[in-house]
Amino acid sequence: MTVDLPVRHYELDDYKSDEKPTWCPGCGDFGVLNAVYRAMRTRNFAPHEVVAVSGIGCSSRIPYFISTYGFHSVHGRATPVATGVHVARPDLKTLVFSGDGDAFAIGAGHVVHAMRRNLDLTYVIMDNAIYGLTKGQTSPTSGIGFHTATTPSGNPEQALNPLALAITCGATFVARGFSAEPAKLADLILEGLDHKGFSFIDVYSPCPTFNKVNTFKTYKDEVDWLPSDYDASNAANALAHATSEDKRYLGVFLRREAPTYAEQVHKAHTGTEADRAKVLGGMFKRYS
Amino acid sequence: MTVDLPVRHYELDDYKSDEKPTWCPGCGDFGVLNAVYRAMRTRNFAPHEVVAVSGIGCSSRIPYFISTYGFHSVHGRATPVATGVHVARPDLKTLVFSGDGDAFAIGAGHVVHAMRRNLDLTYVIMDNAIYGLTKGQTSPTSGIGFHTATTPSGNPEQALNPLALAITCGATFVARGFSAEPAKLADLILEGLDHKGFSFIDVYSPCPTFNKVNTFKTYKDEVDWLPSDYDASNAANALAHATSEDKRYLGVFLRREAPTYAEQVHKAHTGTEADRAKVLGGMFKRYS
Amino acid sequence: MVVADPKVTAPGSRHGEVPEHEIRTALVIRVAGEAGEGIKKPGELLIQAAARAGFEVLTDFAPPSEIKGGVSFFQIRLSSRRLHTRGDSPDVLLCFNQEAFEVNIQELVPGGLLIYDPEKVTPRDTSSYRLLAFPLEQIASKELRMPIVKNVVALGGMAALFQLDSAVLYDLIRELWERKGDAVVQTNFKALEAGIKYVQDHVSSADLERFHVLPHAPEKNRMVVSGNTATALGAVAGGCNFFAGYPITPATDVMEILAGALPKVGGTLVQAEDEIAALGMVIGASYGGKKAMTSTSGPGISLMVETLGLATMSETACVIVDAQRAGPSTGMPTRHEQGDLYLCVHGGHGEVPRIVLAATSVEDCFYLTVTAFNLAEKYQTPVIFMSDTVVCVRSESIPMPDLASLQIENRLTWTPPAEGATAFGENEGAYKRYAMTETGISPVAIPGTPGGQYVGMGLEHNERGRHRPDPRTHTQMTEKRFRKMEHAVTDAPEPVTHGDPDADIAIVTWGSTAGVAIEAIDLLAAEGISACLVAPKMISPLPRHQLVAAMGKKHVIIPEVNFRGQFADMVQASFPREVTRINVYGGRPMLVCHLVDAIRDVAQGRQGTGRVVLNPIIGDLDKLVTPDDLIAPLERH
Amino acid sequence: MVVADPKVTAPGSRHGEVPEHEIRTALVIRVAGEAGEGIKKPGELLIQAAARAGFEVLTDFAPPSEIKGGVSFFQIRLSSRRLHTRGDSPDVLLCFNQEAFEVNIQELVPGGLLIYDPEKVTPRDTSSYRLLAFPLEQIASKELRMPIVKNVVALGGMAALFQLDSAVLYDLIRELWERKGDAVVQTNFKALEAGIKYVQDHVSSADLERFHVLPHAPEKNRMVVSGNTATALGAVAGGCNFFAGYPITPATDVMEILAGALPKVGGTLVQAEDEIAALGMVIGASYGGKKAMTSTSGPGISLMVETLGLATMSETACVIVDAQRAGPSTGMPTRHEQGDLYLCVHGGHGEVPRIVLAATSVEDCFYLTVTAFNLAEKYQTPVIFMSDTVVCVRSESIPMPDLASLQIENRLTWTPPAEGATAFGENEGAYKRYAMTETGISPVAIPGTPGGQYVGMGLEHNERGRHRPDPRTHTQMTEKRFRKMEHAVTDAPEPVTHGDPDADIAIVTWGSTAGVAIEAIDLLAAEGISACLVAPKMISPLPRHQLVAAMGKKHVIIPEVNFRGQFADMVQASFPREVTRINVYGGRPMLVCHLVDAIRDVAQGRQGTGRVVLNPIIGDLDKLVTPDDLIAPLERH
Ligand SMILES: Cc1ncc(C[n+]2csc(CCOP(=O)(O)OP(=O)(O)O)c2C)c(N)n1
Ligand SMILES: Cc1ncc(C[n+]2csc(CCOP(=O)(O)OP(=O)(O)O)c2C)c(N)n1
Ligand code: SF4
Ligand code: SF4
Ligand SMILES: [Mg+2]
Ligand SMILES: [Mg+2]
Repeated sequence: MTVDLPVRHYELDDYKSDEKPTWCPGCGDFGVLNAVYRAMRTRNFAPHEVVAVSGIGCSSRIPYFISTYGFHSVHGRATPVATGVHVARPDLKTLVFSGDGDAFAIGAGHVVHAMRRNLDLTYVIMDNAIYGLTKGQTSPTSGIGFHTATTPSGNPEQALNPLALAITCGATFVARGFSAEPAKLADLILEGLDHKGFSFIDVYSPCPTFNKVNTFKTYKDEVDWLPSDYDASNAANALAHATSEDKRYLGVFLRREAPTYAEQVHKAHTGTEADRAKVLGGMFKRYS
Repeated sequence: MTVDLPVRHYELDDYKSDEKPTWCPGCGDFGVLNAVYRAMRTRNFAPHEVVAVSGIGCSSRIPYFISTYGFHSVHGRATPVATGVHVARPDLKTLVFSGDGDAFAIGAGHVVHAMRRNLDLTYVIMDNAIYGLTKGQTSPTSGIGFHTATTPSGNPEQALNPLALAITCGATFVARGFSAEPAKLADLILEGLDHKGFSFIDVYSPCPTFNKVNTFKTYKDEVDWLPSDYDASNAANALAHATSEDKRYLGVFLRREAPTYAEQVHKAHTGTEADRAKVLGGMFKRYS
Repeated sequence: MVVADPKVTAPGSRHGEVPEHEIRTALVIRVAGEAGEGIKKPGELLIQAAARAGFEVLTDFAPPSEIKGGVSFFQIRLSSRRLHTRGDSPDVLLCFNQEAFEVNIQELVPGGLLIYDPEKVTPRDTSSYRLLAFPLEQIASKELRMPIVKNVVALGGMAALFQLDSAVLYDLIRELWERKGDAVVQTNFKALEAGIKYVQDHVSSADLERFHVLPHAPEKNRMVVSGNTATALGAVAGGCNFFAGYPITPATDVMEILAGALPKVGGTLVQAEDEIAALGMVIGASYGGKKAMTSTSGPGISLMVETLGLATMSETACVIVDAQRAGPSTGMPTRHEQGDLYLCVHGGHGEVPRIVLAATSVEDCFYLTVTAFNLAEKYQTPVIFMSDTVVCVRSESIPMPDLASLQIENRLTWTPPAEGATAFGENEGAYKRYAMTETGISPVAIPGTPGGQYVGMGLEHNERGRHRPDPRTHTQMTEKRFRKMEHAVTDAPEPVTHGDPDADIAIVTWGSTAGVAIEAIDLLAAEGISACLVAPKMISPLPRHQLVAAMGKKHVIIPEVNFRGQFADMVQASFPREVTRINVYGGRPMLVCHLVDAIRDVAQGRQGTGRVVLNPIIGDLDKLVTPDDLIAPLERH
Repeated sequence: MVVADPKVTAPGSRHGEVPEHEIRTALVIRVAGEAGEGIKKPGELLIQAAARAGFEVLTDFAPPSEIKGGVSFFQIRLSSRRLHTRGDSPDVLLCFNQEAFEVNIQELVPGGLLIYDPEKVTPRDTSSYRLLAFPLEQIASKELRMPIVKNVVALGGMAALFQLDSAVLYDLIRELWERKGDAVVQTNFKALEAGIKYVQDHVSSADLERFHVLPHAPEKNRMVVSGNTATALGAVAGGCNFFAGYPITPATDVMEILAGALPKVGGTLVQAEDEIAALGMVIGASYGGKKAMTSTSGPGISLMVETLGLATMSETACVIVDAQRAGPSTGMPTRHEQGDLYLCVHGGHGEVPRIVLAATSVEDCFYLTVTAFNLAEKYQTPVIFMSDTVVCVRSESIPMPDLASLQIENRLTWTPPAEGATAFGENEGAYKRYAMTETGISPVAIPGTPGGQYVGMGLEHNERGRHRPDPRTHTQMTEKRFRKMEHAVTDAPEPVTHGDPDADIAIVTWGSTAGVAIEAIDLLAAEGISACLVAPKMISPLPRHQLVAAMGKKHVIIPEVNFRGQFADMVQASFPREVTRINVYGGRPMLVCHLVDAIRDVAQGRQGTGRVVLNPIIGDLDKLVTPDDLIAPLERH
């Protein structure tokens, strides 16, 4: 299927589709999109060798704006679909995108398993602590006490900590970015793409339309990049920084090595397509 | 609904239903059942004021063998059903039971949220690291490399660590027991029932029929109770012990306090059933 | 110049004659602009004012993205008579910008009035409609120096046009903006005045006379609500005290309204992590003795299918609202379709009966939600209440329900025998949760009741609730579950009927298409063609008795907004005879004028049995939208 | 004493005459014992041996818990002719214990042979059957000192009884136990010998003659497989190279067999965390260019409904196996029912077409799975392949498929234009993933193909795969998706037909009930009553052309193992005429003798149109099981 091509140099524009992003003006997702373009350009990925998979949400529209292959699936199922794409086609780069609702509400069960499997996926969560597409309800990353139409007396649930979940469930690369810093975010995504194994990148990507609590401004006051001497090889350390109550750290919290899922299942292959008739014949015999 | 009754003393037999457990001889689940009987007797719970909710699996049959109210739901949905029972009827004690597949495969998404909500539930997972009811497939708690018919070249996924997940997701009481020690297990369940908030109790409950790797014998060699000076108030400490590679610790890993879900939503009630006509009248007016 | 009179010709006017003016009893106004232009709020003020003034009102709101450049519109139909649709085509069209003009002008009734902002819109082909330039931008920005009040200026103009008593509007403006301080209220008053004045100054009194609609006498006990609001109110009235749900368009409002309302009656709303959890929680709460409910749209129903089976099998009372949108899959979240019928009636592995109700109007949304709770409680079974985008999004003026006359049903509960109260331990085991009864209904013990301990379950079970997969048990329990349905069908709410019961032509339909059929029948009656309508409100079990007469007619026509004719399939499975199916599936409601044409064809022998596919819109489909050229803006849903 | 000859009377013999002995062409043996007694393995040896000896074989296995004390049974039917059901009632019944005797004896054919272990069983009411005491326990424990080989002793006895060449059994025993060492093989040889000897010594040669079944000539290219095994083999033959699934009874075997097979052909199997994930992975893998599949049972299909909609909407080829079990909800995991038809055909919000195939036999499981892949690829759509507990659990001897003659279909792929290969950037946007075509099929670009980049999606979209919710797009794309179905129906596999095409009575059915109808028709033909059968293998879209002739008959009878007559509903929605529905819903297959009775009633005018409910078992339902008194053992499923 893949045709041999002369190496070509791609510009940023080569990663842009002809569909214009339709997010509200000022939406954090623009910053994420730009970071994705940049990361791909830096590695000079061929657009036809990349697949961008997403669920449903404002953020999950992102594949339409990227000139690669893409799959805009159903709500909460970005990781299963991406798992299928990746396990079937480990020769392609598979990126996954979700909103915080898509990833951690309806999709939580799948995300836990995708991480546990250490699939070689780069998962970017565009986290605005709100359900944007459905016009502003409390999400799993909304803080306790958060007011929306569905939680008029304040959210009674404590927020889920995406990084802590990722660290605990086996993601081998865990990072957080901020869409107001697209250059640094591009670096994180790039590192995620380069990493062999499950890369989990939670991105603060504010929704100015519906979330008036977690805004560009409040995040700017609260974030800080991990110190330069930070040791990302230690899970306990990563967890301590991920759950820090005084700072919202940005950067790479954890990097570790582990066998990937695709490596293992492909290693278990004892034959190829060419063996099909032979294998089948053998099975027929066994039942005769 | 609840009738005022003279205080009565219950014997173990009062908690046994007339349906005999149908587990295989030697199944670990017998030990869990006995521990549940004992815990209830110790607190002298009235059987009609307890609800035992479960999913589907060998283990999830447990409500049939207990003389309390019960709900044997569908696979993976024990926690949502229990959430409904508990939020609707906080006056009752709600116990939840799952197998490792029910809780952590199909049910993982719900379990994460039940813990995050800090519902006042006692959740007992009968963990045999296998799907018993479907005759022995790899489960999320089966170790990497584990062989079954669905993983003939060995399980390519790293096992999920239930305790680490619970600690990270906000369970406020986290413990592990072993069905070979039903008296101590009864104590853990009892403490869980007494605890205000989400009590998570993972129980090693071997399946001698299908799991030949994680057996009573292997567990006996590997388990150890947490040291007597262990500090259960510290999440980092709990996590370190839960992820220990040389020991499978038993005991209470974590106890912490946090507002419970039901407390918060019931606090937000500004009226009662008696106000229904008045409230509705007010709403009608607003639209006229 | 002739102004179309919608009393006779609209909504079918595009295809009929345009008669001379007489006293108008209905008027359709459409306000079109950019998505962000905030046309909805002033539109709501207008309808509330109109309703207070004694009009019947019925609205429609089209969110952006179906039409070029993200234009959305808000449409209001006013009348002195009961309305059943939003009206196919507007008599008055107000356009804020050129794109709004381009995509809406074809739908303006011939002879209708175009109002436009001359700074923004240059009308073309002006021969078939009347014109009124209304410099909204200029009045707001230059005269009032408040560009934001443009919509209120427009509101004033509209009010003047159909001679609404402006006092009502002043009241409403005050109610709405009072909290923001008097300065805001005063500015809006000024804007309103300016709008009224402009129209009074620029439209001749003869012309004004043309747009005058005869109101009813102002009535006190009326309210203007959307179908979703009516559903939420119906839930409160029906006794709902537990709700769990997950947001989804177009159902989210139901949840949002109940989030505010339930705590006031001691009830609880849980925002679940997904729809499966939502229904699981509802089942748990109902097991615990509550009247529990969830609301969702197609994708959520699809996810709930397994859990719905558990509700049927465990005989758990609960109410599930399906606010249908266009599918399949994520589909078109803000568009209309009656595409979920199969799923709601038949979705589920195994033989899994449930009750399905469907709303034909906003008023139904209220009363059928109450009925849904009553039937759920009486028959201890899940009840799906189906609305659709048309009824759940539109607002209607409806009489305020009389709470005192509402009948509320509670489930048959088991009470321990006298001696049980003191010695319940011994009674354990005596109670039969799934006792065989003539009706199939068994008394249920609410947790906390001594001696009533039982296990609710999804496995096949005997009377005592123990798993028994033998043939006798499964046969008898299957019959028990279906026996409840045989009884439930006798409790079916009265269907919508209309037209001449002696007619040769019967229209059989369901949901919001019933309203389209009513108006079509009236228009045809004026032509001398008679037809009758029956639209059951209980869809499953199918109330055959309500349909028998219609199904005996010479012609049976089943119009639906879906591709396959899902209701027609159900009806034909039950009544083996030929029918004429009329389908439209463009994500828009069926138009009255199209249904009129189709029925006329049957009446005049040009159309036999089989299937007729309608164009989803007025005018030339290809001219109206050129989807490949334009970018769909994000529809938030 | 008369031995029933199943050639003519069984399976209908309970209701017919029992004629004199002639050369036997079929025999039904049932071995009943405790769940743990390991009767399945020796049973499998017996059927493999019988098949090698040239018999047609067809088996049934009833897991414990439907019957007192957890008795299970294994039933084997042998014949020299093609078999279609397991046989209603056994000619020979071997009971290991008293409970096995109690619950099975009523089903023994009058004049049949009861074999029992005299240490364990005390027969009662012995007048209507013949007796053979067979001291299995004693032979195994006392003579051989190996209680565990009791089953192999029984196996020897059976083999002797119907005079199977014992050499084949020795071979099979060696093949099976070779790996465990020669001692084990020798012990089993001894047990076999002892069993053979006992029967030869204790059954007169005249009697032996009675149980002798005429075999075919031994055929080489035959195999004995269960329906699930056939499905797994069909998947491999159909080109499957990706599978994701979640275990569930009775579908798990399919997954387990493929877990072993796929890596041998470079394919991958993923054990997913649930069914929703499984289908999501399948969609992703198919998007990536693989032939992907999942298998499940009713509860899994229910969960997959939303994701199935995504497959239809994104036009993703995939195969979903539904091994039906009795529902609703968790229901009865090891019991039979044809209850998922509605769900598989209509389950999904919105207008969501898909192809549904259903197996009538084990052979179908193989070939229809291949067809499922072919249709999925050709029409780029999900294909549900339905089996049911009867066909997926039973084993049959079938001719070994000829791989060379299998036709394999691959999806129509898009290839970049020549210049695209070097300048694909410029072509981006030119490729139309959902291009409108006459058939509805659009060429698909496989990721990695330069210039073919597109977004697969569940939102309504235009040809290029961009979300466009306008009426034209939705109308045309809905039609495109259904147009594929119009073409697919012309590729429908040939239906099962049987009987006299000129008969007045047509039986229309689907799934494993087709086999019951074939045997019923043959028995009725012997009575002089003629009927014909048509059982389509494509259920949706419904191949009307295959049904037209049958639907024109005087009587149309639609037998199904479900409550409502789900297929009858589908047929009646398409053919508006009266039919007679015959339903049984006890979790067991329909019996041939019951269907014979019902058809005879129609033929003789005792039964008109409407619905006939059958008793799910032979004998008195109430006597057979007394569910309230007994404890259901855990059925592992
Ligand atoms: C099964 C299902 N349930 C609900 C919805 C409605 N829905 C669409 S997106 C969404 C959540 C959006 O939140 P998030 O994932 O955080 O994305 P955002 O819009 O904030 O980027 C919901 C509830 C749906 N499309 N499908
Ligand atoms: C939706 C659905 N999928 C699959 C199944 C089949 N199933 C029943 S229990 C089970 C897993 C059992 O494992 P676990 O939860 O660990 O319980 P155990 O039997 O080991 O106690 C499975 C896959 C089902 N009943 N429903
Ligand atoms: S609603 Fe929020 S998340 Fe969605 S596009 Fe607008 S700003 Fe972004
Ligand atoms: S299969 Fe395993 S888990 Fe199930 S009852 Fe038997 S021993 Fe217990
Ligand atoms: Mg969000
Ligand atoms: Mg388990």
